[in-house]
Amino acid sequence: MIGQLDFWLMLILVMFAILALEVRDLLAAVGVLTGFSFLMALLFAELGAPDVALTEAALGAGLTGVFLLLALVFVDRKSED
Amino acid sequence: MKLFAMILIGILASFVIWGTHDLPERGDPQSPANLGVSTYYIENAYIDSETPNMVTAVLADYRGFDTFGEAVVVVAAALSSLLILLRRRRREDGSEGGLFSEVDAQKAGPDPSTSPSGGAP
Amino acid sequence: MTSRFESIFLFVVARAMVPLIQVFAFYVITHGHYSPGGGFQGGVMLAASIILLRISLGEESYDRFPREAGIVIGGFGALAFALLGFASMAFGGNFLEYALAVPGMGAEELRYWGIFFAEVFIGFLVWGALVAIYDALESGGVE
Amino acid sequence: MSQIPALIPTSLLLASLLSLLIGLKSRRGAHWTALLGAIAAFAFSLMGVKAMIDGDGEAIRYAAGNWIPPIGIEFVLDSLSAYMTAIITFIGVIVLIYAPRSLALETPGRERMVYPSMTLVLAGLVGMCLTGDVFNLYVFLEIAALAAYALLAIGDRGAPVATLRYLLFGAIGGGFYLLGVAYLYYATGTVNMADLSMRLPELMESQAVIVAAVLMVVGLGIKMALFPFHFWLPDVYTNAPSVSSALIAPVMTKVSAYAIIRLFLDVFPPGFFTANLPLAQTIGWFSAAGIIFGSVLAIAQHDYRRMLAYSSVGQLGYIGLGIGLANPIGMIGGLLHIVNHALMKGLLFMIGGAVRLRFGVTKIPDFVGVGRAMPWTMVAFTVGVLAMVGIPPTAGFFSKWYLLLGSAEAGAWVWFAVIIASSLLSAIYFFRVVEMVYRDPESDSAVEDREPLPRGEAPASMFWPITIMAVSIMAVGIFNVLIVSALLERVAAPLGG
Amino acid sequence: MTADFLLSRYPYVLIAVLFAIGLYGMTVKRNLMKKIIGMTIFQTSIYLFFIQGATKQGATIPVLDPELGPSAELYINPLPQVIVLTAIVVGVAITGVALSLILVLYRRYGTLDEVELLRRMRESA
Amino acid sequence: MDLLLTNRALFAILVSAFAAVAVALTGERNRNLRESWTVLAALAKFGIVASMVPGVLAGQRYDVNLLQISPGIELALRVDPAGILFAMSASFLWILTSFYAFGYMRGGKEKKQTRFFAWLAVCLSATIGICFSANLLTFVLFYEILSVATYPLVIHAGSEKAYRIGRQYLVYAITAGIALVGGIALVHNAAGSLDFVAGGFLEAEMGTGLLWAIFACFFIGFGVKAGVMPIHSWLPNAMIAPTPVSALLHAVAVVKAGVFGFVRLVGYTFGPDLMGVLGAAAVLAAFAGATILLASFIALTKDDLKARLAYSTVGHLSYIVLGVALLAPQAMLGAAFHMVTHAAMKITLFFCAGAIYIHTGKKKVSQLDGIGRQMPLTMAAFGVGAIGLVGIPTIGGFISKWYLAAGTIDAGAYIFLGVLLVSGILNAAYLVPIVTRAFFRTSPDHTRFDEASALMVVPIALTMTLSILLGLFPDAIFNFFSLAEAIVETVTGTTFGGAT
Repeated sequence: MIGQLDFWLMLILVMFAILALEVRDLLAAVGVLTGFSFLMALLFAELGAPDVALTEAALGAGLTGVFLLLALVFVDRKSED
Repeated sequence: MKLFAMILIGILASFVIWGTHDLPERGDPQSPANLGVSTYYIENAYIDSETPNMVTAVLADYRGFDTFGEAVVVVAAALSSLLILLRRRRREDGSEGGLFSEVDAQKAGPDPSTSPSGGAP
Repeated sequence: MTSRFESIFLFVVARAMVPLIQVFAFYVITHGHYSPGGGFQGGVMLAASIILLRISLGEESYDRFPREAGIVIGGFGALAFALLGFASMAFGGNFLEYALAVPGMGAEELRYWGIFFAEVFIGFLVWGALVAIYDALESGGVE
Repeated sequence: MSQIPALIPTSLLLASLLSLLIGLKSRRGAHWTALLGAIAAFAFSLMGVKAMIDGDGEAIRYAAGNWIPPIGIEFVLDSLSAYMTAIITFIGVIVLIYAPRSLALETPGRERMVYPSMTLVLAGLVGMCLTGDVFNLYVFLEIAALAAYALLAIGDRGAPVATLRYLLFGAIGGGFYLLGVAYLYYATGTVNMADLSMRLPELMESQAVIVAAVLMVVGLGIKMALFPFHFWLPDVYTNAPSVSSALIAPVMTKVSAYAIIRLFLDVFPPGFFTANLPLAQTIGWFSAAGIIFGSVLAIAQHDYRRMLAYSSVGQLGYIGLGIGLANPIGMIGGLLHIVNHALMKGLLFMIGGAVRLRFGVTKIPDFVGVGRAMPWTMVAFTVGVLAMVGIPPTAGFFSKWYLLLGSAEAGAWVWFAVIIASSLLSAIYFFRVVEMVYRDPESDSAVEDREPLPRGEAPASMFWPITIMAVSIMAVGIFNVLIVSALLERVAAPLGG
Repeated sequence: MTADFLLSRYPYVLIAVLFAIGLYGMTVKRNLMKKIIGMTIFQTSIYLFFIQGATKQGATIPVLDPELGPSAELYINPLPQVIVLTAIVVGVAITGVALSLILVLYRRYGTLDEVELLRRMRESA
Repeated sequence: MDLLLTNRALFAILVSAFAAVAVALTGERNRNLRESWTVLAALAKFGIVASMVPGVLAGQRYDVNLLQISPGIELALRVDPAGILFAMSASFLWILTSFYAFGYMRGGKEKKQTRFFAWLAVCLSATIGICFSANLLTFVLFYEILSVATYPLVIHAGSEKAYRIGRQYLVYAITAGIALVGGIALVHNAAGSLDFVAGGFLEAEMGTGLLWAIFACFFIGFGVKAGVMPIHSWLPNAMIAPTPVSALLHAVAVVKAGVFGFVRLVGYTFGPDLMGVLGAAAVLAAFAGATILLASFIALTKDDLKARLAYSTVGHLSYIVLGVALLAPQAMLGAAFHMVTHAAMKITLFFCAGAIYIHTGKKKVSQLDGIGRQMPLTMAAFGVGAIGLVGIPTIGGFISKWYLAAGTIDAGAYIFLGVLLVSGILNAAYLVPIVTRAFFRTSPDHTRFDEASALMVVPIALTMTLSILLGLFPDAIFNFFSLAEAIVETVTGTTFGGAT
């Protein structure tokens, strides 16, 4: 049962990862990446690692997202590939 | 080139999957990782340091040096960012401004070198 | 200079949120012994509160939390952690051997407090360092 | 006495944190704090070396927090790590003495944040050498790497681009290493090196262990700039400030090589890298290719620093060959080349910085007449070049000599030929510079219209470090047997079995 | 055989796929921001490898429950979690430095295309 | 005092290294002081070397072990007959060259004289080091120092052409050096030892392939310096250096170091027996024979005087190599003695060429018509040197050639006897016309009697005298002949019945 949950979560994670890399608009890509990190945090929590989940949510999803957005203020939002 | 890189990555991924063949079954309580030093942590964390959260006990005590190194990594990252992005302005009287003096000066006006007060905050 | 992300809504919400976040962050840091969380997570929350302050208040936030403060807090946090490690060395123990940090106390108790202080220092240094990174990025660099 | 293994990295870490805080107020204070920390670490390293010699190579094991490994993290000071820390801290002290004047020219307004970064690089590298825990090694690897990125990025116009590439490939390398640690951990249940070496012999056939070994070696190989993972390196050194190159080029890549050697000798069971999985031979072949590739490309360069960078690609190959030969004498050659190359490259980058400070030139054709303007510095330069080419009695000759003996013993005739050919190639590209340096500026058509270079050496704070390095090159060459018999023979002994 | 293997090991396969996607983003993509996004995915896949290997049948999170007592088979292995905690922080630190570099080089060259940047850098050198 | 006496070999090397430092530090400020350092060092060096000759002849060996430079291998010096023979000729001729060089450099108003004299002294140190090396690693150490130290002398002129030739020289020298290092590594791998042993220390059991590989490495290593064709071409080009350099280094020190290497190779590493069994000796002899003939023919075509002498040097070096390679005791004796006599005669010729150039600015053979009337002493010396090289009796060259020829007969290699005879005729063909042209043709330029400065003429006269004395009384001058005999005796075990 639980095994099925992480199978679907992982599958969605893979899709998010592909999406984050293939979206041409970097702002959207950062958004997708933040979503990816939140899902990852969820997966960590589900796998019995609440500490890691908390950290991933705060650092991976929260701060990395903020830093990436901040960088996007200064650089071109469009990506060629 | 692109194709070559992708083939290489594919080979690498298959190699990584191949390597999991000899890893213990998922969730196996008898796996080496679950029998090794981890049992000590689980059984003694509370006894040694009155800390129920084993992750905290391992993080800050048993493997405290890792954590110290990690702390230094964070400081190093902050230092690196500052070093890469910032420069200290030299004022005309020879003294130096604060870390962000150049940033302030840039935001203050297009040509800060003409303003006599320089980058004073 | 005004904030890059200025909006009334953000302004109001942020001002209300910041103290709450900070209180919760301190809870997370100090309660790391008993529940998930600890210095890193709490430190990140503290940093997040300051970043929220920066976003909502703009220029005004530099009066409350100067830009140099980030690296200073981060540096002192790490320094305090290092000194905690050296403290036990001064009493003949090994580096980070909390059980010897203060003579005359029980080993378990000392380790408890050692972990506590380590978490607090980590919290401070993560807070300061992440704010420093934010501020550096926010400046956009100089040429 | 027994605190030495912890004192070496922690004194550097403490110095860098203090230097960071003091640097907010005083530039000079930052410099002195960093320098004092490096000197202290160097003194501790020397004490470590002495302890190794007195104790007949008996390793000093130090449990951080007094948690007996594998519960806690362990520091191991043995002959190899004592040797490496002594080299790293020596280079650190020299470069820190050298730094202020060059930094003032090349990175104005940033000096005070450079010193803590330099100390952090040293601390990370020293930590990598001393730790007895494969994950702790990763943490130190990243400390050193993060500080190094900043140091390299503050150079010329193109430096951030080059450094970002370095960062990305460094992250790949680090990630590979970390994944390797994960495989190793799940196959054995421990991350302590001594513990691993006890458990791994039963798992020699395990696919997980094979993948772990390959991932770790490839990851470290990227960090080491082992051919063909070297592509990030030339751009980085070309654009970096002289001080950063002088600190990072000599030691950073070598420590990754050291980590490979450590895995090879102490973690994985004997014969695993050679018989079960021909990793050592693979490293050797790639190194041989790298030696030729780096040397040939170095000939084509016009920029002094870029030439040194390609030369580094080639010279690192010698260390790789030492690993690939997998016999004691060859390994001694590889290990001896670590100190040789550290001294030579450090010296040459420092001289590049001194010339740039005095005359602002970095292109080789502009070096005409420098020999007359800075005669003593150029004597040191010549010593460095002779060592690079491998002319006795400089240090460079002897590492090649041991490698030749090793490849003769192993019957590796291709590598034998590669070592011989590379000496010739390095002679070609280095003597070209020597010739430029000593040409008459008057009779040279290329620089006729240039103002004659003003005579005078670099400032004393740069001149004396350069001199010390040049003298060390000679001393290491003449007294290499002392190093070999006191430290390196013991390190390489397990390969003799 | 292969099918069984894949069925029982599907988390590893999916982690390897994530790993490959991250690597693909870091090496094949030309935009530097994309590379950094790729780097994050790459690192996260490694964390996931650690965490999912640490699962234990019939065990709970590694916080001591006073009613259960410190029995090894009841709690999940805390060591990989500590390692991942450390690694996450390191990863964010790397990302921060990388973004600093991106800001500086964008200021200088006005583009994030790697090929273009390399060309211009080598021209000016 | 005892320390000083036992370590004489070391001091013989160091004295000129110190002189180099002293010269460099004195610099242009005080030329006479600078020059006196050179002279003092040259005399001291000669004195030290000469003081060891009686002991060596009496069978004594002066060993100096300094320190280990590789596990089990010491930086060791050992004075034996072969070494001291070479050291004697080099250090004696350095004295004369020094004086000559003062005259030459000052007369020609050359630039960078300090650099010149300093590096000359370093070269001499390295040469003596080569002479006294007790093992191959020490040998190669000094050999490489010599290669590098010669480079500044080759590019002394500072012209584009000089740099080009300097580059060529370096490529050859470094190739030779590294090939040598490779060969030594192979030797160490095969034999586990590198110490020179009279009669050789390699064994046939080590495998033919390996021994041939070692031989090939050594052949390149020594052949480059010894100017064996086809790897000789740096040598004639390097004549762009000032004449004292050509004289001392390219007739005495550098090229003889290569030849001396062959002596060490055949006599002290492989051993004559193994060379013969292996067949390497025949190969070496073939190369040497071909070089003798080809170099003589090429010399005939050269109009530039120094180039002609250079090709003559290439040919004559191969006489020595041939003598060693024939493995017959008589031939080896001739070869060893030819090292001395050729040095004396060739240095005379180079001195004369230099004197002519400095004094009249003439470099080409075709310009020398009638110069014998202007510079009779110089040209007389030239004549002596020339007929000596041809092999006319009463001059040193005759004796060495005589033994060489006897050796070819002993070895049954009659083809090489032919080579020697033909090359003798060719020697005459390219050297004697210069003399006849100088004395018997007339030219309006050269009528006045006008010698070069005494600083140049006196050394010329002395080397000429030495050449003649070596022919008349081979053993009277510093026991050169006895030393040569001692070499052959230690290497082959043959004994000669006293001096001739």
